[in-house]
Amino acid sequence: MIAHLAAATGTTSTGEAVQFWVLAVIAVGGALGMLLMRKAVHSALCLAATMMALAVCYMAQGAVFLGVVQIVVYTGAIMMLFLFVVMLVGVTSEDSLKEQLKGQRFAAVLCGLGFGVLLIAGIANARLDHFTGLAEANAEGNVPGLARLIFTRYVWAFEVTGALLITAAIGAMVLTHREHVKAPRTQRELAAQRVRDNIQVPPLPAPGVYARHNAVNVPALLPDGTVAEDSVMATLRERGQVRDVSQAMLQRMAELENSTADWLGRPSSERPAVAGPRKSLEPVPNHENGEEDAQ
Amino acid sequence: MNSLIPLLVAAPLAGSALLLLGGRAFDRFGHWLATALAALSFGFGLALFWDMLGRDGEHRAVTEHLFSWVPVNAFQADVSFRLDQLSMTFVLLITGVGTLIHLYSVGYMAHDERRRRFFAYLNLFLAAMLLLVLADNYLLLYFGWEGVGLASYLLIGFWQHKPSAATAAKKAFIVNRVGDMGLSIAIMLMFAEFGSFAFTPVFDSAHEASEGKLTAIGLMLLLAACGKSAQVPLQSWLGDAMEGPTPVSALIHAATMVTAGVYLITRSAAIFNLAPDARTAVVVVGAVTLLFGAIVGCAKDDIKKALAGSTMSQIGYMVLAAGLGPIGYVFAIMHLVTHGFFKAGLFLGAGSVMHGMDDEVNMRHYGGLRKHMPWTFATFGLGYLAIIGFPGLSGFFSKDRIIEAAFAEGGTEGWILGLCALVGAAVTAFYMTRVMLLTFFGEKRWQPDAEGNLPHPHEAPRTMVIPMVLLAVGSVFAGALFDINDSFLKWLEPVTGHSEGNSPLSSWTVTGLTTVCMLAGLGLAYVMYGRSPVPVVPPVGSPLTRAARRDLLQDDFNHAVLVRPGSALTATLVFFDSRGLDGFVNGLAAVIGGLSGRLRRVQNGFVRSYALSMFGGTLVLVASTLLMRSV
Amino acid sequence: MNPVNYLYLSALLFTIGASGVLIRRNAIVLFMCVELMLNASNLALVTFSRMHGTLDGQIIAFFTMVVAAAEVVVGLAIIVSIFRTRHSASVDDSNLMKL
Amino acid sequence: MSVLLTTTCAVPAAGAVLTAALPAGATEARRRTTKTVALAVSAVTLALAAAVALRFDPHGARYQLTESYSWIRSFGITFSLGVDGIGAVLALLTAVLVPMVMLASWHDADPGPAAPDGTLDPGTFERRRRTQGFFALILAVEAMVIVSFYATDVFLFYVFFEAMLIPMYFLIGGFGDRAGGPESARQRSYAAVKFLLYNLLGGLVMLAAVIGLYVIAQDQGFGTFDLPTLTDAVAGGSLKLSGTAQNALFLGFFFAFAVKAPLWPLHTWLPNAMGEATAGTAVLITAVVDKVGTFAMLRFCLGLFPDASKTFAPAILVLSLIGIVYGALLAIGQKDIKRLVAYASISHFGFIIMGIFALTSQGQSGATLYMVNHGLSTAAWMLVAGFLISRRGSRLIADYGGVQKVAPVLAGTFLIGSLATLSLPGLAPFVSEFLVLVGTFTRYPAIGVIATVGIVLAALYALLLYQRTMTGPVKEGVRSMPDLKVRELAVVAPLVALTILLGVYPRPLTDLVNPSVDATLSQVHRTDPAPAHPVAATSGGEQK
Repeated sequence: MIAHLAAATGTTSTGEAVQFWVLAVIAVGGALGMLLMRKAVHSALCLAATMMALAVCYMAQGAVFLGVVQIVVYTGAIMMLFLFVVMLVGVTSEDSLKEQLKGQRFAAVLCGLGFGVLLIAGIANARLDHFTGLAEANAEGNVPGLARLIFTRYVWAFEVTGALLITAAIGAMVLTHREHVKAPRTQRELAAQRVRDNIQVPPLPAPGVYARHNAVNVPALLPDGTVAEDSVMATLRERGQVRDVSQAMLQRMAELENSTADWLGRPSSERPAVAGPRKSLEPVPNHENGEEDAQ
Repeated sequence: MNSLIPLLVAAPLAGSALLLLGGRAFDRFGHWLATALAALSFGFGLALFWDMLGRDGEHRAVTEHLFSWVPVNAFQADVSFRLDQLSMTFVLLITGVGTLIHLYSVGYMAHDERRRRFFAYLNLFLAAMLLLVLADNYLLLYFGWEGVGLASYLLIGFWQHKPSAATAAKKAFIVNRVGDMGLSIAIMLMFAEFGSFAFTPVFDSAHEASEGKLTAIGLMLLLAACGKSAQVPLQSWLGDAMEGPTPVSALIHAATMVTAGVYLITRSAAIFNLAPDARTAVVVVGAVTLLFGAIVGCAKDDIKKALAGSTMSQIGYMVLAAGLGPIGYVFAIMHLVTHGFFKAGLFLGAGSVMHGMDDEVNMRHYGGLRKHMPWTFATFGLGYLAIIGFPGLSGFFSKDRIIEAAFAEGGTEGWILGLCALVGAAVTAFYMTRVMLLTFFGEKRWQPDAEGNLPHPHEAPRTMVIPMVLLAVGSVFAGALFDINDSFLKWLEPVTGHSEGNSPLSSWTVTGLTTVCMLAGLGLAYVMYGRSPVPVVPPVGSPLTRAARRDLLQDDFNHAVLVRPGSALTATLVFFDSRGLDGFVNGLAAVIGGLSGRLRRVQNGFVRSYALSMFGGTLVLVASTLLMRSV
Repeated sequence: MNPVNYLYLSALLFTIGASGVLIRRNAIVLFMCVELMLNASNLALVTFSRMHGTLDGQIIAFFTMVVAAAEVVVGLAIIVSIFRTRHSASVDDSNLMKL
Repeated sequence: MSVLLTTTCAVPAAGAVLTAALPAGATEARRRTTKTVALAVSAVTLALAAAVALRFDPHGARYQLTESYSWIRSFGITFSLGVDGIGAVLALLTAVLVPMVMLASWHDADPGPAAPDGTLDPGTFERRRRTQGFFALILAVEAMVIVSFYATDVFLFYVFFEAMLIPMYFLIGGFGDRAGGPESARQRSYAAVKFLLYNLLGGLVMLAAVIGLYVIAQDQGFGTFDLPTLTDAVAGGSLKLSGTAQNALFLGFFFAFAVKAPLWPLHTWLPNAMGEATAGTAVLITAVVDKVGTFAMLRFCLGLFPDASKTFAPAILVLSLIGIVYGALLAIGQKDIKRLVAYASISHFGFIIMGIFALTSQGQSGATLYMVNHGLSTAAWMLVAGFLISRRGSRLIADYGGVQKVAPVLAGTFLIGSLATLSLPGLAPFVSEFLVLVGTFTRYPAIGVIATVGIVLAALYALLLYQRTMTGPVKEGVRSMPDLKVRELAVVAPLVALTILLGVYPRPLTDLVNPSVDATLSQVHRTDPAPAHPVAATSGGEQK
């Protein structure tokens, strides 16, 4: 076991030292990566790396059970939960670089530095040269040792944490569950409403029409070459994930039209002008009415 | 017999309470009840007088202790009465004249719808005045002192619907309060000095106190006397007080209350005797007021205000006499009593004239009334002769003695005082003759009222005439009665003490001089008002006349020196309170509010900002913990 | 090598996590930073456990993990429901707490 | 252990709860039930307070009828009550005034239009429990004030001293004078907040001092808040407070009491509060609640900090002197009847505080009597003024004139109130004012003499007010004013009768108060200055 490598004195084996320095670099690097990556997904992956490194550290220090739990539960379950949510919220969503709170970033860095210096100075000042080591405590194995403690001295806390977990699970369900206040409107009713209001009676344009790409996040182009925003599904629009149709492409479309018109000999008045994106329709009635209200 | 003493006060007090609380039930007979109670009190007084005469001079004073009023350790104020010759004199004067004036008021106020209340106030006045003169300590005296002030306030302002009456009442009370301040400071001084303010202990140990302290007490008592007796410089209220019904002017502002100052000084003889400086001040005040009142009396066209000036002047005589010390105390009181008769009579006469002339008070609108109001003319005339000191009438005896005593003061001082008194006698004769001539002689200068009707002067009803006659009898004979065998002197001497001064002039010389002065004044007045017709509209007159018409500018002076700066000060303070003190408080609140507003911006609602402050806080905590560890 | 270095590592990670909480605006990343801080403290606990030769530190670390799990579950649920109504995962958009 | 004191405190407290719980007053009959219950409770309280005063033996122990129940044991805090002459008299005053205030405010808390022009009461919204609330709050104030007068535990006193602010705040802010204009709701809430903040500030300073006192006392083995224990220890020298500590603690206590009393220059909340509140509430403020401040100066400042009291006495006397003259001058300058009364009260409080800190038996007896007499006379004056204001719907002096012609009884009682305010002999305030002046004069002649100016100024403001409102020609708007009703007479008559009775025969009060005052003075180690030439030492004289 690696734990046996840990001497009862103030130093560790060279092997552990080497291992530590490698893991430390990974852990710090992961942490910094999490801090600095603009995309949430990247941050999550960096954090996962850090956690793995830490798991190995645990094991190196004789906390085998914890190391395993760290990998299985933390990295395996909790981080995956994070990733799920990131996906739900939008994988590509990025933090804008512009800081809105005045002086926040500066103050944060200052506080962080100060805090780090303080902690490190504190540790350096403390007399921590003697390490007992876990050889004795782990004599019958790390897991039995932990189990003995958990089910004797800490049994009360253990039960309470169990209750906490259940509460948290129920809480999460309650928070994310949405009760329908009124019966959801059927498609028929929605259509009837649309006709009554006389807004967007025909079906919405499909994405990717007249486009080089037919991906869902690329809006369709109208016959005059302008962008039809409402051809992209509402969720993507909400997230701001509508991909721009580049100006060059619009230019190309116009040229194509023009050459077609030349070939057909149409008058210039019927030719499309190369214009900005068309104004999108005012309300979008058939997409998630409730959300419109919430805003 | 002594148990009658409290009843002297109780009878009118009960009358007052009954009439005030009884309500409408007393409307029909309340005035008779009040008069009866006043007469009852007079009866008690007579009984006590008879009883007193039965004892010899040294044992006439009696004390009647009722109950302990305010006992706080050394401070022992009792409700207890002391009836000696001085109090007795006052008791008889107050109840006697008071009863007559009650009787007069029955007729005078017959048509007033608030007559019941008027009689209640009159009874209240009698009670307070009796309390004043019967008190055996200064605090109880102060009780009566302010009590008469209250009654005077209520009666001057009896016709409250007239703003002038309400103002006059308030003015009288407030000016009196300034005097009362003097009395209360005097009591405090006595308590601090002697540990008591009852008459006997204070007078007994007065000689142990330093002269400075006694002078201070004396001056404070003088201030009190000035307020109550309308002496310079607190004289300004008396003229305005004539706004009250005429019986009130007769009783309170001529015969009794205004003389309380003289009583106070005479009562405190033991203190003044030991404080010559205070006495000098008293004399100066008396002499100045004597001339002041006389001059004012010469210029007034309002009959009551002319008489008020005269009252002021006559009280000036009394104060002068009292200030002379043992030479003059007795004569001050003697003049006080005779003055009580003739001045009350004069006022009642004036009231009768006004009654007949539809409440006209301007003498320039009278004239030739003697045929229309013979009784009034006769009684007023006798009073007139008495006040100018016509030989043989009461004023002659009492005033003569005062002038004599003034000369007897000796030295330059004596000459100055004597001459002042002589000049005063001449001026008195002048203005009284003027009043007499303008009112009863000459041609009719009656003015039509608003509807164009001329007044129909008529004689007053019997209830009014009888008191006038009785008072006239008093004015004629009282002086002689007192003077025969020096009976009044012997009567009062045990209380006030007496010493004969050595006058540089013989008694007959003074009498002669006085008579000459009186005749000169009378003659001058006859030349000015009796021989030529009197203009209805007053001529512009000399600056002195104009000033005298305005009470020698006393109100203007008060206005400029006290009222104007006072209201400015008040306005400034009101501003200071709302902007300064309260402004400071509100400013403090505004500053805190502003700071909070600033601080509120820290709570910007951004989680990260809160996290930053938490983190900063942790930082500080950790740093300070480490620092504390390492130190 | 002195095992104290684990503590230095823990301090460093904790500081990075804390700074992340202050700097990042995405609520999810914010949560990750919190997780990092918790992990850093867990490392310290494990190291202390080794230092003292008892397993209590590990037990605490274990409980910390449980609590962290509970926290993440509820926290993410909150983020999801906020995102549903406000269409944003940025903590700066939820500043309704101010007066 | 007799439970008389606890009962006296508990009855109004229980009454407050009961009154608040009565059914809402939608109808006149229900409201009348509420009012009758509250009045009955206050009458029972009066009987109990009178019983306390009667059972108090002036020649017995300092504190009598004592009760003590443990409350917060770890800090030595007890719920202990006891009564001395001063407390008994003031509690009795409170118990006398509360029924009067209730009767006088009989219709003040009725919901609905009450202004003479029929407009809705501005600023107070229609509430069905208004009447219940008003009367319950009055009873709550009564209970708290009585506990303050009976408390012999410093902490207990502090708690109730502060707690009474809460019902007062609602009384001021919630039930205004109907005479106010549209501005009045804003003014009223301003006044209420000002009252609360001002007094809270004072209370907080006092709390700091209370804690400081406990800490110092505990260090020396007196871990208690029991007043008799502490004062005895201070007087006996076993509890030593250093000069600085004593001065600081004294100022802490005194500040709170001076705000409440109020002493110049901490008075500015009073005119606002009294001006905006109903006449009944104004009486509660000035005649009941403020008395706790002056009472506490006597009992706590002097008893606990005798040396500091002597140190600061001259300065406090100067402040009170300023207060006397300043209050009177401002009263002269007021245009609003109720604010005038408030400033007059500030002047009177100057006299009370002056009497306390003159440290003579006359001064302190006078001050105690002054508290009672000022309570009675100002209550009469203010309540009649309230009746007047409710008839005309205006607080401005200029809106009145010639009232005596149309309402002579009202004018007459108002005059008596005015005369009592200017301390006319024969009315109760005179006795106390003169005692205060004499007591001050014997130790500080100059201050005594200047304070005497106050009696002239008092005459000026009282009579000016009377002249401007009651005399002269009858003003428009006053013409149809009805005279006092039976209910109103029932309020004023006992007050006037008491004022006259105590003016002529104050012995029942002085007998109760004097021994307690002597005990207080002996705690301060002060005796009356001896007269320069005491009468007893003289033998014979020139006067017979």
